[in-house]
Amino acid sequence: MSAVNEKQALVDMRNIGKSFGGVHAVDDVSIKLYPGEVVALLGHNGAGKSTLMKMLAGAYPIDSGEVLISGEKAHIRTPVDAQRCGIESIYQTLALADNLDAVANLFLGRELLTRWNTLDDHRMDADARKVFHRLNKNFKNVRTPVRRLSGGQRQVVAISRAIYFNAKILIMDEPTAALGPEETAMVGNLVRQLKADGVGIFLITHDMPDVFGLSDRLAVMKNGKLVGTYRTTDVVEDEVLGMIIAGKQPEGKAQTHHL
Amino acid sequence: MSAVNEKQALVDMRNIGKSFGGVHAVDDVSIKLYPGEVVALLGHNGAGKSTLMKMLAGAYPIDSGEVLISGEKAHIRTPVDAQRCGIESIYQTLALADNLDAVANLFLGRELLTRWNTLDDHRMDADARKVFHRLNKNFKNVRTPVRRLSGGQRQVVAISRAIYFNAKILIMDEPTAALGPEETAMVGNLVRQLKADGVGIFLITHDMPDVFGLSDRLAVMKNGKLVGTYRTTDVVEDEVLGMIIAGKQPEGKAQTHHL
Amino acid sequence: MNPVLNSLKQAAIDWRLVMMGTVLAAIAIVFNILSGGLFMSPENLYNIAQQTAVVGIVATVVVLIIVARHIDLSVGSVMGFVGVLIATLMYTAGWHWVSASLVGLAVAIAVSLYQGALTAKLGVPSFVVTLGGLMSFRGAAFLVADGKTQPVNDAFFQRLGGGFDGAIGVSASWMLAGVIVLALMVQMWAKRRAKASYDVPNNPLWLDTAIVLVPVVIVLAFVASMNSYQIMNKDVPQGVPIPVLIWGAVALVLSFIVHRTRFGRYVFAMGGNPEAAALVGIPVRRVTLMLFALMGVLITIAAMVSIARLNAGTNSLGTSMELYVIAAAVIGGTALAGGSGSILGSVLGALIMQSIDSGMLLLDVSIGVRYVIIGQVLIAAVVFDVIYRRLTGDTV
Amino acid sequence: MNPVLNSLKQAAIDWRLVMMGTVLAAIAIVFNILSGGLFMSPENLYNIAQQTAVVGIVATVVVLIIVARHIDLSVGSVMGFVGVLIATLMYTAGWHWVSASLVGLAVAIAVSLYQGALTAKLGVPSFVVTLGGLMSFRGAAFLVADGKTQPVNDAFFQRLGGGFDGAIGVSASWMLAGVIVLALMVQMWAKRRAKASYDVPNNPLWLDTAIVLVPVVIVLAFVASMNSYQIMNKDVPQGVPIPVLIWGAVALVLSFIVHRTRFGRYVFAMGGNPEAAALVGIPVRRVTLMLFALMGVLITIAAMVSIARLNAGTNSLGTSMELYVIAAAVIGGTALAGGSGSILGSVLGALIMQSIDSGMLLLDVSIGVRYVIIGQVLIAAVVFDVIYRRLTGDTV
Amino acid sequence: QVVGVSWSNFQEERWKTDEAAIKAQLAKDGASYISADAGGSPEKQLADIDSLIAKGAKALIILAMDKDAILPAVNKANQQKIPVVAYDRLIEAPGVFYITFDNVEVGRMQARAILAAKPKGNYVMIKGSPTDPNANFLRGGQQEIIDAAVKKGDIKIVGEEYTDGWKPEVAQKNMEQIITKTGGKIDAVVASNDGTAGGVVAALTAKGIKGIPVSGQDGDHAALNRVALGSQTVSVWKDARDLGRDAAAAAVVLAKGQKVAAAQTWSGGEKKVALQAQFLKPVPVTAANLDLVVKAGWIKKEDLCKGVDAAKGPAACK
Ligand SMILES: Nc1ncnc2c1ncn2[C@@H]1O[C@H](COP(=O)(O)OP(=O)(O)OP(=O)(O)O)[C@@H](O)[C@H]1O
Ligand SMILES: Nc1ncnc2c1ncn2[C@@H]1O[C@H](COP(=O)(O)OP(=O)(O)OP(=O)(O)O)[C@@H](O)[C@H]1O
Ligand SMILES: O[C@@H]1[C@@H](O)[C@H](O)OC[C@H]1O
Ligand SMILES: [Mg+2]
Ligand SMILES: [Mg+2]
Repeated sequence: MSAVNEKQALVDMRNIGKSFGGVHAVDDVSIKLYPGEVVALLGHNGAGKSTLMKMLAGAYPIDSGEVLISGEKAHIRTPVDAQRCGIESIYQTLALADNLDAVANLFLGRELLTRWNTLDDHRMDADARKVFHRLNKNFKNVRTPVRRLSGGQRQVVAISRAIYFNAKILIMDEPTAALGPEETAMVGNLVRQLKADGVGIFLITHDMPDVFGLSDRLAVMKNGKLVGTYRTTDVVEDEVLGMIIAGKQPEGKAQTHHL
Repeated sequence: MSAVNEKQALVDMRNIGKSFGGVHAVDDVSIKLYPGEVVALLGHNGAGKSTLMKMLAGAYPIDSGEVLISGEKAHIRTPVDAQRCGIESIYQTLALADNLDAVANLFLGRELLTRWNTLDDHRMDADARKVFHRLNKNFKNVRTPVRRLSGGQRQVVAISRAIYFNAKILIMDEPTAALGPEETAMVGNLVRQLKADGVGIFLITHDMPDVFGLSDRLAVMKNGKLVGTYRTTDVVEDEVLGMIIAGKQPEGKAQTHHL
Repeated sequence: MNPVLNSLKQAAIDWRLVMMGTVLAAIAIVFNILSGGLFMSPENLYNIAQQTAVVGIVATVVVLIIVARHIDLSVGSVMGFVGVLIATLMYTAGWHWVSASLVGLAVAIAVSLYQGALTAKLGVPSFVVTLGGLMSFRGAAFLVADGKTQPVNDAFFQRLGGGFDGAIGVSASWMLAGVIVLALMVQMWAKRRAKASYDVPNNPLWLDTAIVLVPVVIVLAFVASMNSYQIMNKDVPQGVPIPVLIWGAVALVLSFIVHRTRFGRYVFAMGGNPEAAALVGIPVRRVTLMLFALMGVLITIAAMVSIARLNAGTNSLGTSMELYVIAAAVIGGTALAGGSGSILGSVLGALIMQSIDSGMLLLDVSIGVRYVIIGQVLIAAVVFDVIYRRLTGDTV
Repeated sequence: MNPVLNSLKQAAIDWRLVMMGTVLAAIAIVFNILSGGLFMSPENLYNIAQQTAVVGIVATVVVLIIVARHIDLSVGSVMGFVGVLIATLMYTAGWHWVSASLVGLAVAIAVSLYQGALTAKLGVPSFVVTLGGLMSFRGAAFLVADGKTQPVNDAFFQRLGGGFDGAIGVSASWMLAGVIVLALMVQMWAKRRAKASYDVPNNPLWLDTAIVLVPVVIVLAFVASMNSYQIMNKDVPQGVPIPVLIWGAVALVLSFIVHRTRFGRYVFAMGGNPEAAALVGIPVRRVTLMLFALMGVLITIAAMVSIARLNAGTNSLGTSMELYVIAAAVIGGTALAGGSGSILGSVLGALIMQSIDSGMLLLDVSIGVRYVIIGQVLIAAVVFDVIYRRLTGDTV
Repeated sequence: QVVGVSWSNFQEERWKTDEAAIKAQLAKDGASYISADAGGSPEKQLADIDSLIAKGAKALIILAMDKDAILPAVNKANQQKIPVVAYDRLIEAPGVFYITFDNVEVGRMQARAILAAKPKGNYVMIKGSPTDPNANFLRGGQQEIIDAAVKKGDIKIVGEEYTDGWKPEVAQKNMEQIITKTGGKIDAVVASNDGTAGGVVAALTAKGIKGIPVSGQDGDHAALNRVALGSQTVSVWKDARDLGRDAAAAAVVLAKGQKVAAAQTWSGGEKKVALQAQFLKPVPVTAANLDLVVKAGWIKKEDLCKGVDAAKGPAACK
């Protein structure tokens, strides 16, 4: 990890806030992400994790605060803006159009076009097969509606988007919550691989083994506020649980806002 | 656990099978559950766990095989049949009608009636408040549509059903998959409490700590078939993962079909 | 917060309905001014009440159909079919109105069950089933009497449709009002007592009083108005018209079903989350079938009122009624996505639509403009609804 | 498994469409036998093709509307409004047909965008918006010319509607057929080459040949039939009627949009999973607005063909067309739940409906019975669809 | 010989009678009958006529839904030398044989009967469907008759409404509002057909207004019964059987390429096109001449007089 630039954060979210009606879903949260780093985002149900990440991904507009990407102020108002900044998201719901096939889903919203501006189906087909193959050798039925695919295969499609479009920043919202151990292991390997490629990853999860197995730092939210950000190796599971449940910062441990 | 009747199984599912179209979702599975026992049901995505349990809960008709409840042949074809046998289910999706309030949801399908066969709203209201209170002291807004409740509160409503109707047999399908640590702990406590009351529990989960922390026995499925059933204390995590991923029975460990 | 405001917020008052009532009142006042006092005259109120009854009756049950995530486009055609059938049995076959109506009822239920079974058992979307029904039963309405108008002459039967002798008179109307007022008070008293006995907090007394007082005043005002309407050449005032009575009874029964029976609760549960309804053991198919059967019953009632009012069964009976019925339900706050809606809302919705139509007729607005306006009122009502739900955070 | 069967299963053939085609063929054969050969006579085929065009044109885009989880009940009224408007501008205001049509187009797009904006921006369900539109624009159609029928006399414009001079003649028809056949073959060749170049497996040659051959044979047979239809007292045969040509062009363009453009893909994605569509960055609102605008364009085209065919714009133009258009889409396999449907399906659906209607006419079936049957055919088509999807495990 | 008949729609009950008469006459002439019903849609009617021609019709009888929108079909027939009989409603195209009870004349007769019964007072005009051109012809004819009285101020039109789809229940609702609007000060109602008259009478009765003149047309059985009962003044009776018979006979003659004997040349249409035409006399049926319809076998006496007090009723029911 020494090769990584210690100064320039990939993502720098500053004093971010968001309300729904009267509810402060996210309240003055600041968080950074560095290249090649995995930051685990933790918190109870409704703490605001998904909302915070959806703002970064352009799915919700930001109410207050600002986002810097690689040091530059970014105006992320739509998913397309986020994608332009190299931000990819794997939503817990996977965000797949069930009636379209795996290829169409991979490119959804960013279809490859021929020089006449029509869909370049053949190129998309060929490219997609390559990416899917990387993640799962047995994935052949790429042209049936994803509704007929197994959970694991559907996950492959969602994850492939991040790989194909060369995410610099990847958001994974509970990617393994519904997965069995085999699939979970696959996701774990992928995270390590992307990390090695210098991708920065926000990982939302409720799974402590994942937190300690995969993340470099962890950030805990409670009721929309950030409780604290720590190097994963600095804290133990009980301290983390204490932060999540009681919002109590572990005593004598320093917060860490960079790598 | 010595007080428990060792001979009479609460649930005895024999050679159960079920196909969807051409897919054998559940294939010749036999499994037992004893009073006061927690059996963890494990397996990869699509292994057939939910389908097996849905048959016990009457949500899907059984294609082949038979079910004995407390030694007697049971004809479970609808959820109502299952409820009559003392079987309650907490589905992963919670099975709540979002537009109705918590009280209505608690009694959904089994409303209390006055002597004129009309809904006895006041009694349901009063009873419901008591049950909810047992699980969560702060749960007050029992008359707003559950759509407006937090994830934890919704979970309380779903679990309350099992308590209120005095489940003898409880099916919990990934009850904590979407819960934070606090809520997860609550569910764990509840399981222990029900166990102590002699309730038999099938617990579907992907979470190894839950398996080892809560279950007495564990059963692993793969591709619709039962890999094996073991006393939890007899096996270690790696052996369990081996069964789930590779379908390989741990060497030299005896299967256990009773307490 | 102000304790008054707070109580108002706590009380289970349906603010949407209150607002719709206000809108209706506003419409009435505006038309009344524009028409120089004609609109709120007892005669015009009597007209509107009668004119709305048929659409109103059918709308009550269409609310439930929509709540259960279905739709019924065939109501107009089926009503036409059943209406002509009853009229033909009475006129051409010379049957007594009771037996004719019973046969009509049986046929209506059979038709509804046929449509319901396709929807509930086979899973064909009700939109398609009833779109087919819309065409088929319009054809059937023609076939019954070979297109011939069937006069309805039975004087007793005619009273069902209102008209000259079709109201219950002054004393019966006052008695009815008394019963309703009493029932409202007793119901509130029982509710307070029950809540208290189960330790559930009650609204403050002043608020519950107000909640009872509003309908009481409306009922009394309505009855007073109907009782002061005297038809030319008649020496006693009319009182409450029978079709309105029927409509009221229907609305009452359906409200009762919605709030106080399992069936009603199941309909809402199915609309809110069909999968959950099935999983908790609600017999979804049976409830759907029963719902369609109920539809058949109410269509028969509407058909009877309709041919009684017109003194004839014609094969055009009920043409495009589905539009007005659905519009009434939707204006009344029933969400097309299912799971929410109210019977009282449909009553208000139907009244709003008919008031606008009748009001414009009084003002001599041309037919083209009338169409344009009614269509836009429907849209405005739902825009309002969407904004209201967004503000209160209630996204359905 | 048998390699032939296997290839058939692998190939991306839409079996539902194949079956619908078979149903259409079966209907044609049955009616042909019953009518003693009249049904398949060139003249009758010419008629059916022409008669179906207007409904068919609108149905193509309604498929997309339904795929995107919307509905449009206002198509008939808007078409009536725009049709009368164009006719009035030509007849009463004396405009040239081009400028009149352009104004009609502008108005149609404005109307569609108004409805689309209410749906896309405000989130009012399209069912309600277009139900309001169904009423409002029928009123508007009346207001434009104060209810007076507006004759359309421009001989050139009239040809758009078919009729005596409204076909393109023998040689042009053959040329057209040649172009289509060539295009089909080139397309298949290009596809095979592209697949090969990207290492994607191709169907076996015999299968691809068959896939091209079927439409080729149909096109040639149709053109041959049209070219052998000679109106009495005319010394040249008709050839392909212009409205059919327009319909064909519209279907082609829309198929192209669906299969080859982002817009088409987005419409399907929105229908399949609206939340996902928004999350991946599809501009859902803009696509919805564009879809409604496209609707406006096609309604204008349909209105032009319609008034040209009638030689008049009447305020009743398009009344209840929404029913037939939606029925055509649904019979053609478009699922009301959104996310699935095909343009070619709507073409077949429209043809099936019109064939049954025309066929029954040839057999002298009375109007009442015809209505009954058409309604039930619609239901049967969807029952078939539901069962088909259940068997193939495709629950939408 | 095959004669094709295209009906506009069957909503009004009279067309059944027309059809029977046409069928009977064709059978007599050894011709065969084929038909189609457009269900009220001009678009559909064009398709219908296409089919009739395809089916081998050698002559056409057309009851047009819309006089302008029917022209393409007529032209097609003309070009194929298939004679067209414009049935009941004018189709103004060269070569058409027009046989009718003139709708404008029907309007005149309605107004005449009402005017005779009530020369002065408040009139209500209940028009037909806004989408049926005949509605305006009828209204035009009515105006011709009352125009002078209106100008003089003897007659005041206090209400005038179209009736969506000729629907009786719509006429009823409109009438109720007009009664309310005028405070019941209505002396006569000119309703454009018997269906709407039914709605009007229901509204009037319900409001306790009895004995004011109401018009109609078509000789619907229900309406004739009302005339007998005194609740309707006139139903202009276009004896559909005569019309049907003569139209069928004419069609057969024309198909043979011959001329219709009873025809006259007429060019009274809007476009002044000269047509061969045959006019039948519509008969205003009032209480005074009710026996006519019974004698003609149009309606049975028991149907006509259902519920009529024989003592006080009109002569026909004695
Ligand atoms: N679209 C929305 N409209 C209204 N309220 C919302 C919306 N999205 C989220 N909220 C509210 O914002 C708060 C934060 O929700 P969020 O989904 O971000 O929590 P979370 O930390 O991701 O929880 P979980 O672990 O359950 O996924 C909650 O109170 C939630 O109800
Ligand atoms: N209603 C259904 N129709 C068709 N196939 C189904 C249905 N329900 C389940 N299946 C199939 O049956 C198999 C078993 O599914 P099931 O949901 O029981 O798995 P599971 O073990 O619960 O998986 P998970 O851990 O993902 O919940 C899968 O192949 C699934 O696709
Ligand atoms: O006879 C009438 C006819 O002329 C008119 O066009 O439609 C209504 C009928 O009553
Ligand atoms: Mg979340
Ligand atoms: Mg499962």
